[in-house]
Amino acid sequence: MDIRFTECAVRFGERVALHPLTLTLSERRIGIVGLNGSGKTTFARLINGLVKPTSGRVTVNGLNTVEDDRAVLSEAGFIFQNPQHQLIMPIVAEDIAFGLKNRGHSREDIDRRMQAALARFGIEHLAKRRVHELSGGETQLVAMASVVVTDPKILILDEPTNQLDLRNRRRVADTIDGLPEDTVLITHDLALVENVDRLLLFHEGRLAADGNPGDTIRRYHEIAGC
Amino acid sequence: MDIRFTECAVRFGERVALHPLTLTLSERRIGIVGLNGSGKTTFARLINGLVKPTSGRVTVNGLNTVEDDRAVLSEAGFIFQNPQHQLIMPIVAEDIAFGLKNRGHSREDIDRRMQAALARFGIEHLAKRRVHELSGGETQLVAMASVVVTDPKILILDEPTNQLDLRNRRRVADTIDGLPEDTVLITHDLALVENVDRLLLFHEGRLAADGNPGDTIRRYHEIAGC
Amino acid sequence: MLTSLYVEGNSLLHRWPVRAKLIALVTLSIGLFLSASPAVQAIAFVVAAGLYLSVGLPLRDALKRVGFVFLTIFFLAAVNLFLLPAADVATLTLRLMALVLFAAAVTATTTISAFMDEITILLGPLERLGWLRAADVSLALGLVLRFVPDIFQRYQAIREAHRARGLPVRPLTIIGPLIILTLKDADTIAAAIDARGFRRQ
Amino acid sequence: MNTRDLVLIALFAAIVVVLGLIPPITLGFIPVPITAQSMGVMLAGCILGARRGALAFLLFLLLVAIGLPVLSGGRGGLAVFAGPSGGFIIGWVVATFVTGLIAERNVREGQAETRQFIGFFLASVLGGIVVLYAIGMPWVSAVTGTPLTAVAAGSLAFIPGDLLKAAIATLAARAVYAGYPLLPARA
Ligand SMILES: Nc1ncnc2c1ncn2[C@@H]1O[C@H](COP(=O)(O)OP(=O)(O)OP(=O)(O)O)[C@@H](O)[C@H]1O
Ligand SMILES: Nc1ncnc2c1ncn2[C@@H]1O[C@H](COP(=O)(O)OP(=O)(O)OP(=O)(O)O)[C@@H](O)[C@H]1O
Ligand SMILES: O=C(O)CCCC[C@@H]1SC[C@@H]2NC(=O)N[C@@H]21
Ligand SMILES: [Mg+2]
Ligand SMILES: [Mg+2]
Repeated sequence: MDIRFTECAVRFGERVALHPLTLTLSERRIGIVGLNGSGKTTFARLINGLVKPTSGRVTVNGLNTVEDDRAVLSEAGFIFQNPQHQLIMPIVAEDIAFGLKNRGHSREDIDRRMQAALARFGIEHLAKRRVHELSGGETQLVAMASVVVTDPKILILDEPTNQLDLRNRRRVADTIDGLPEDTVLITHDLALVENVDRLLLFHEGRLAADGNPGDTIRRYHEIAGC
Repeated sequence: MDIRFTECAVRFGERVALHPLTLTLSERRIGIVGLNGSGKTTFARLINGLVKPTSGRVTVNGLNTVEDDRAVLSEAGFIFQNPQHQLIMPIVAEDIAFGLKNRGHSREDIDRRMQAALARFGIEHLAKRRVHELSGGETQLVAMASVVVTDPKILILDEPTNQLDLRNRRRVADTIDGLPEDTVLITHDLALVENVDRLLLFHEGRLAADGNPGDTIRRYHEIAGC
Repeated sequence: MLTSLYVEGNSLLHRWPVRAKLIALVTLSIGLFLSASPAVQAIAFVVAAGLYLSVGLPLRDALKRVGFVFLTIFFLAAVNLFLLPAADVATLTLRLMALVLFAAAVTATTTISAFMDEITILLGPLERLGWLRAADVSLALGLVLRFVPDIFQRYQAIREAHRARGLPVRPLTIIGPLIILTLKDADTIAAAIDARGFRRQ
Repeated sequence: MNTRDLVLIALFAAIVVVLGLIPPITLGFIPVPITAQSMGVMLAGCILGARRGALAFLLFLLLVAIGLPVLSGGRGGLAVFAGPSGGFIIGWVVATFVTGLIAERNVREGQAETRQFIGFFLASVLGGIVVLYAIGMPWVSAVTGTPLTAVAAGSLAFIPGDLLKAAIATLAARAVYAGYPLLPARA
């Protein structure tokens, strides 16, 4: 991947969520950690243009997130902090087809891609289930399937293992490890980012550490005071 | 505490959430772990009568959760898996005072108890804030304050550290450790239950292990397969 | 919870196209309101009842679906007997029952997606004027079906929280948090829709 | 209309569906039930404003029309529009719009709390009662043939309930306005 932030800052009203930042991300697996409210989600949303920079600019594989916003959206898929809000159609299969429909794919093409996405996450048996009846772990997997089905090159995952038990957490973590896409992974579960290629630490809207996981995690413990 | 389950079972329609169970809890700190959907929340809700046994009975400090349900509710306070559902009034102070008002306390008494509860959790500065603008960690602490303010003898906490960062998790964990009340703590974060007096493991609606934390956690890893 | 009132089957009305059914319904309402003859209304009533009973609903369910409206219609008929000539009351009552039965028959023989296709066509002119997008309407519809169970669960959770905290369960203290929590989700849901490239801002 | 507006409209329609799970009360002497859903009219107008509120109810009517049992008591389908309460149901859209207009013009941030209460209550009563009845009652009279005066007399039975709904909607709308303001300001 090739993501460039140039003097990029974000403000919500009075509140500064992200101070000006210049940074290039090119590693295959990026991790992000930091305290609640430190700006992780804001930073990640900048990447696929869901948040627009108040000043400065962001480019993803050469595309500007403001000017080429539609192209950026298909370049970078986003799995939300609360994935149950991300599933917007009542039935799993409908939800997975949702992103394809408006891109004008043929019905057969939609079916083929949907089956492939379900198979990738081992959730073929969930296709006909109602979205609101899924368990936490199932919701996570369906959310991932419904995003990868549109073939993004980069996947951004915002705290994908919340509320999951030991087994589901393992399963989701393994799935993420095996993803062929480049990934940006935000998490409070440090075990998930022990092996990323590069780990960023945010603190009060600033980049407080950036480098190999060991060093960044040490710095995080210092900041958290424990 | 003195909580007794006698041949207690719970069914939701066809679905058995808890198989018949006989058990006495008297330790000060009880932990509960288990996979998603294994019956942890159902078990905990039996204790304060939010779920009624389909068969069998539950008593809390001698009170039956069906016949004396109001008395049981003031005996055992419950902090929900989603604490934001638990905060009912728009402003923090109003919410904490709400439970007392309804019990007919005088205004001075309400003020005094509220200040004490805020101080106990170190959240005096939040008193005037809007409830739904709180961060995840703040919501947890306010929910605890609004429950302990009515002086329950037993506190039941259902996954109190979800979505929290390292610091808030530490803070909530320390707060729980320091609680003078007896506690029943459900969690997926095994570090939180390493030191409880007794750890229960649920699996598919049955008690699968019950004893000291070390043994129960080992068994949990076996069941989870990792 | 939100299963459609459509009934699986292959009756005459099942085979009619949606548009024909809707046009028939509109024509019937206008026609019956223009006619003052009890005989015409009676014929319409018999035909509508026949169509409704042929859609394949067990009699009990069929009666249950229209029971409430019929009850109110009979009650009004009884009141009207004191106020109007009997022949007029017969006309009014038969007309109303005929319309209700025919409408119920259309509902029972038309799937949601058939309705949606028709609505998309009907919205065509408005779409060309740039007033709205038909795709938005079906998206909104899907969102309602998707989120009703979530909102209901939240409603129950808030009720339970009242009980757990020993608070009286009052509509006001439930509706406030329910609406705020629900509408707060709108931001995330909208972001998720945009993220999947469904529509431009 | 941006995506967020669309989602707000859909979520509010869903809230009205949930209000329909509260069972309706049927009075013998008027063929229209007492239902919690008409409180949705006041809430939608006061919280979302005229345009989005009315669209939320339009969407709700669409759900009814295509045969989903979303009216209180599990009713729905085209038959309802043909029945006596059809006018009230269609009137919900207009009533929400009017409620919203009045709320938008009378409630602003920074006003005293009492003024906001008065604004929301006024909007709820004028839109959710006056305008709604003005559409619903003639319809009952037209389809059933019962003289309008008799219908009006019968409809008095709704007044206490509807005033209570207006009061609840006022308090709830004000709580939402304080906590999560969405109402567009309009001079
Ligand atoms: N849409 C918004 N409007 C106003 N403030 C916002 C908005 N989104 C985020 N913020 C604020 O910006 C800051 C950074 O928020 P962000 O969501 O990026 O934090 P985070 O690091 O993801 O935290 P968490 O670990 O709790 O998810 C916070 O103070 C938050 O309150
Ligand atoms: N109100 C209910 N109606 C129907 N089924 C229910 C209800 N509450 C729980 N269940 C079912 O009972 C089983 C046990 O649920 P419970 O909430 O106790 O699990 P849990 O161990 O707390 O899971 P988690 O870790 O995901 O919170 C699950 O299969 C769940 O789907
Ligand atoms: O059939 C329905 O469910 C719709 C009935 C419309 C009810 C109207 S709305 C105004 C008035 N107030 C009530 O409580 N009921 C009527
Ligand atoms: Mg975040
Ligand atoms: Mg649980």
